Amino acid sequence: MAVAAPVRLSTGGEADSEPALAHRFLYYMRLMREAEDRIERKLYRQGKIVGGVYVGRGQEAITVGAGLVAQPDDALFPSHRDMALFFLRGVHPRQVFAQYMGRVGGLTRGREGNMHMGDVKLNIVAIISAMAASVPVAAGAALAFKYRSSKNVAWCFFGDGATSRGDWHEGVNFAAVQKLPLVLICNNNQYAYSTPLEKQMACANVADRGPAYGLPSEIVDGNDVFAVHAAAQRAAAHARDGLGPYLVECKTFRMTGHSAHDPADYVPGHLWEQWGAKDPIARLERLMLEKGWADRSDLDHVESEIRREVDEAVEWAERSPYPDPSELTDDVYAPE
Amino acid sequence: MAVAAPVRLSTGGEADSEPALAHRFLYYMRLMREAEDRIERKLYRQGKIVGGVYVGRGQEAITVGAGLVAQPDDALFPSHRDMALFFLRGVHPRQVFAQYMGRVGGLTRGREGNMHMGDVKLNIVAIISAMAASVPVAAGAALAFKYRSSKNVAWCFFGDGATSRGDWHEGVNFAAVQKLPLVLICNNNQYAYSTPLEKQMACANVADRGPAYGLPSEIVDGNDVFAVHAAAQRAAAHARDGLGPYLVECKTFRMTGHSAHDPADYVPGHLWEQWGAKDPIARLERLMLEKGWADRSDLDHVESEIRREVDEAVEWAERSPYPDPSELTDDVYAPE
Amino acid sequence: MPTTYLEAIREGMWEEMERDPSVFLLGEDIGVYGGAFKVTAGMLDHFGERRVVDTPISESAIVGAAIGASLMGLRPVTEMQFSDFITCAYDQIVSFAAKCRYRWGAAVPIVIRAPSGGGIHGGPFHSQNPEALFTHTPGLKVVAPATAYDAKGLIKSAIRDNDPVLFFEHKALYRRIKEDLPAEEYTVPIGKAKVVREGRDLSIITYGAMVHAAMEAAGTLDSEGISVEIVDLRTLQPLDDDTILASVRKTSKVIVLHEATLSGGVGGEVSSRISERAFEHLDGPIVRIAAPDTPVPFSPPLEEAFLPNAEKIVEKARWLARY
Amino acid sequence: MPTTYLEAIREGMWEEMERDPSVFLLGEDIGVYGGAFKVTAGMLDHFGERRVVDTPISESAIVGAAIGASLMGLRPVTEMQFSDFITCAYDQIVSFAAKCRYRWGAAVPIVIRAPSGGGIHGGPFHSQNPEALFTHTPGLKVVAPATAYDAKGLIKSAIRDNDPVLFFEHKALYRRIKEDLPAEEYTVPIGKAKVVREGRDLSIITYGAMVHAAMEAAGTLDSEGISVEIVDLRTLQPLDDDTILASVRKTSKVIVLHEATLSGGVGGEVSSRISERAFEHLDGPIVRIAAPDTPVPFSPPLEEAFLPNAEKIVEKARWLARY
Ligand SMILES: Cc1ncc(C[n+]2csc(CCOP(=O)(O)OP(=O)(O)O)c2C)c(N)n1
Ligand SMILES: Cc1ncc(C[n+]2csc(CCOP(=O)(O)OP(=O)(O)O)c2C)c(N)n1
Ligand SMILES: [Mg+2]
Ligand SMILES: [Mg+2]
Repeated sequence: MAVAAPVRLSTGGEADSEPALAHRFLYYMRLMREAEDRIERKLYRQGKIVGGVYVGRGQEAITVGAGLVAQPDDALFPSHRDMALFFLRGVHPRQVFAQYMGRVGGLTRGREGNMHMGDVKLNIVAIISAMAASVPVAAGAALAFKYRSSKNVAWCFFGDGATSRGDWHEGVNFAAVQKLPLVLICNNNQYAYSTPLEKQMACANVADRGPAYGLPSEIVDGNDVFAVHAAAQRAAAHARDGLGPYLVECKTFRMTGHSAHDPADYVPGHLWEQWGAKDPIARLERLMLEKGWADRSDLDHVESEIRREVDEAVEWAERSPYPDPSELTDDVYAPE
Repeated sequence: MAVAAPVRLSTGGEADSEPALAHRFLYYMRLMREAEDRIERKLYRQGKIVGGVYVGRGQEAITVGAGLVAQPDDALFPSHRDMALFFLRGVHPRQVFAQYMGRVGGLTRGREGNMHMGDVKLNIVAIISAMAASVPVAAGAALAFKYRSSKNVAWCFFGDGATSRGDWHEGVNFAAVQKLPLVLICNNNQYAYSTPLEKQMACANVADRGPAYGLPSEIVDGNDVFAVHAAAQRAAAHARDGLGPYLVECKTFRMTGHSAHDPADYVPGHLWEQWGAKDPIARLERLMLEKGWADRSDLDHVESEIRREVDEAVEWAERSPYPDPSELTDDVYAPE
Repeated sequence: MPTTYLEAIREGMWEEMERDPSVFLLGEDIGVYGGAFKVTAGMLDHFGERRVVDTPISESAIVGAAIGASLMGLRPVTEMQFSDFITCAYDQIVSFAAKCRYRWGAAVPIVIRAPSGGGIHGGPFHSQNPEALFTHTPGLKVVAPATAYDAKGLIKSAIRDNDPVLFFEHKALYRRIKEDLPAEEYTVPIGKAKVVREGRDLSIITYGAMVHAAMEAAGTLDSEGISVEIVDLRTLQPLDDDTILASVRKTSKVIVLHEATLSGGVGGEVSSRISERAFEHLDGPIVRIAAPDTPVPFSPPLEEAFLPNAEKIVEKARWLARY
Repeated sequence: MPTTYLEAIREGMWEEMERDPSVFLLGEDIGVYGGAFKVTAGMLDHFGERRVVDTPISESAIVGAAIGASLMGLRPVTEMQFSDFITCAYDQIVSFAAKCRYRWGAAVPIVIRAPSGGGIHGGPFHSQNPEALFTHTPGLKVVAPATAYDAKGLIKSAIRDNDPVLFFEHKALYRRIKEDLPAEEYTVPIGKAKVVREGRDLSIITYGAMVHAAMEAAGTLDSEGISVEIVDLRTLQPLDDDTILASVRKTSKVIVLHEATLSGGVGGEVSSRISERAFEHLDGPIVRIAAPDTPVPFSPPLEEAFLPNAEKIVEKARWLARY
């Protein structure tokens, strides 16, 4: 069985057949994994990456499962571990690598680094560093959709740690009161930097916070891309129907240090093993083989195609020039 | 039956007999009512009050019921509608009137106004204007108690509207994670300025927010001083036992405008009637008469005694001088 | 019929909302109640709940939501109930709103209205002038009108501006200042100061309520033979260097005046630009007049001692004129 | 064995915690992890969980809790993971901590440590120098050490201080700067600047990492026959006017230098104090050197163009010396 030609742009939401969906999941999850691996494990060590590196290894099912539910005009608010959202919207890996290398070819032309990127035309809003600052902003995007009576939804992605911030609370509360079309996707990877969940919150689940805002919340296996996808569809339907925000907590694990320079010694060893065995990509591949949606050579083909795509993208990025210092003071304000 | 001589200083927590407790409740609730009435309905209109006036009319059972559970060394964080907390700790009405008149005799020597007052020696922390800013600060006071292995508790009072703020969330979450001895007393008077509850939060009760922090919360009739007192005892016991924060939501109604200049036209008329009939002082008095803990003349006596006390305090305050401008730049920093 | 400063702001917003359906309001108690100061009175009735949105007590969410709505193409105008609460939304303003354009080319056309200033016995949290907390953050524009004319013209420009604009409106001017406004539509450009009084001997560079104190002082000084020029900055970021420097070159003596406290205030920035670029023209020290470095005190005698006023200005101006 | 700037801060905290049982630490990832920059490495092991408290991601709660604990008599030392996140705690700092003493006589002896500064390709949110966001708020003290000696001496003074102290430590100095520290205990007083290089022809008034850039520039200028005096402010609020003015009176020419962006920066305040009080002594304009008014850019060539450095200082100094 041949691999479906990688569809770069998500058409979102429509009822894909399960096998077709599986192939799309796999493509974007693998692409994210390969791009991030290349950055974290190779380019960073080669000194080719500027600044810090945060990856979503082990969490790809969340980004892709939810991201593929989003409609093209929905607003996306990625966290720092959601690279695939950019690919789903048609951002080329070239642009992402150039971003990480501080080149003009990056989405921010070298003004910003790593996952701090956005694209106005694609309706992807760049995070700022402060965790959860995007939550009220996403609520505002949702307000704009309601204001215009459009059926769009704002998708806000964040981690467990971000829910401790006041902005998270204010944003969710405001959206709930105003019944705004906001979907909240939490990747609960059980750590915030070195801080384990029990030092972050005294409730067992992030989803336990839903009732505080009168909003529905559910917990899904964040390493099961079909489960995430299904939950995201419920969430989006709820939001599009004008019923207000909806919270999906995806249980997962951060299969890296906080960032590339963090060996994460504070994580008990058995957790790596336990969660390594649950790798969402391996799991999806097993399912596809089991169901007969793909055979081994199909999967190998996806992998080698992606590797080639990434090789090419890295090369392109390395040829992209650095920004010229003469641009330093441009764009602080709108041109007169 | 003679009225017990007004005991100014709460000895807190001990098992008072019900009738004795009722008399203490009555005294402080009436004193708060009389002092605030005098300020809002007389002195303010006479132009003798400086700045804005916020009163707790109809909410006295909350302040007094909870306040009388506090131990003398517990830290108190009053909201802007909790005047009786000051009286309970031995602040003289004179000082309160002087505070409202911007005189040197006020607790802040004229630097601050109205309920923005505190007393370091009495462990009463002055609020700042920003709603809920006291919540993390109260958590910090509770942290200090835990740090010192003392059995004290921090008591934080706030309104329904304050729970929308990020600081409320951050403070409660931090206290819950650290299992700090913090008692959270919410006066849910159903309005925040002109904003009714349903525009403030999408959950039915403030207590519904407890589970988001893994903390016990309960709802009481905030116009029943015995009920508030009993709930506050449960809360304090929980906190003193090292089990962490505890939230008590007291349902009540703000029987005034937001402040003295607000006619509160936005409040539907029937609510005034409905809640007027539930006045906590009248209710307590009825109970005392019913139970035979007092007769009409006892109650009249309390009222007239308090009126005299307040008359005298107002006179004193009016004789208290204004601060001297030469003090303007003192106390910005500690003396060298 | 003269229009008050407060009405002028309302009129400006009203006109912009009529003109542009993407303009809407967001704030606490701005709907039924019409705002703590009644600036938005009547707007809910006219424009409806969709365009006049009452919010929970969540300054950070108000500004954050405004940013998000603006990123989707709307033009939100937010109200802080008192400018003192703007610090609760600080991170959204200086980290999110201010930097989007530079970082990733995204426009954030929001307005943050902030009723500010003392003289109403509001004490430490209802009297502050926090403009200088924002003039160190590139990407923000900061406006502070002194007259009804400018208040209307500047709020309209702020709403049309494609960058985040902080609009500091002075509470003590709300009902005290009025004037006849043009019947026809007009705007006042952001970034342009105005010489509101011509003079020869010294320049007072100021803004907001202090423009009126300076005018009063100038009257007194005039009768003493000291001719004072007054520059109303109107916009505090970006500063209108040309107008400032032209006045200094003309008079050679400068007082920089504001109601906010002295240290770290806007006056330092103005003063240092002058000493950097008009050094040769100066015939005396650049004098700053401002409130002393304390919180705003509550009690009337303290607040009176705290606030700059005509008398204090006259005294310093006499000294400088003699210099 | 020389002690790094980073170790000096740790040593200072360590000694104070040994000395005073009411001192404790509060921040994100400061325990097991030892802090994002490892400033608190080893302190959890030594002092235990009671005194080294890991918190949720809640800057406002961190500062708020510190205030509350301090009001009950403790001396909390908080860490912001990066100084860029201090804006999330802004209201607690400028509204609560800063004003308690003035308002109701309550001492708030807290320290807020904030790793700041650029040069590490951290981009807009991991490189800022936010000190000037705090120097307009009376009641706060603001400290920014440039050397290991001062870092240790000032963190100790900050912990002993009875007012809230913001401690801006420069990330680029953490491991780059080291020196032998005295074996015996010492402190460095808050509020005192230091002449770190004597000179005749012009004064550079600066602080933090820029002290080192100024020293480098002074070396070059010296070889050209221009003798530069360098004042390290060390404390930015309250400013040490005496030391600043003495240097200006001596050299008559001044450069005010900082890494933070120009407008609204600390440099404006310093410059305006000089022009106000040493006008007669000036032989040239007061020149400010600072980063341009933009967010901190990420890409190396942009960041290099953004940051002030010895070369840029030399160029301006030559011009001023010739003036
Ligand atoms: C307000 C704020 N404080 C501190 C940080 C530093 N920081 C960056 S990521 C991070 C942990 C985030 O944890 P979580 O939200 O669970 O997301 P995860 O990294 O686990 O995906 C921290 C503390 C920050 N970015 N923002
Ligand atoms: C952060 C902040 N925003 C706005 C205000 C203005 N304000 C003062 S009291 C108040 C309403 C408070 O409502 P609630 O917390 O329910 O207390 P209540 O007055 O009803 O007792 C508002 C909006 C404020 N004090 N703080
Ligand atoms: Mg996490
Ligand atoms: Mg209320």
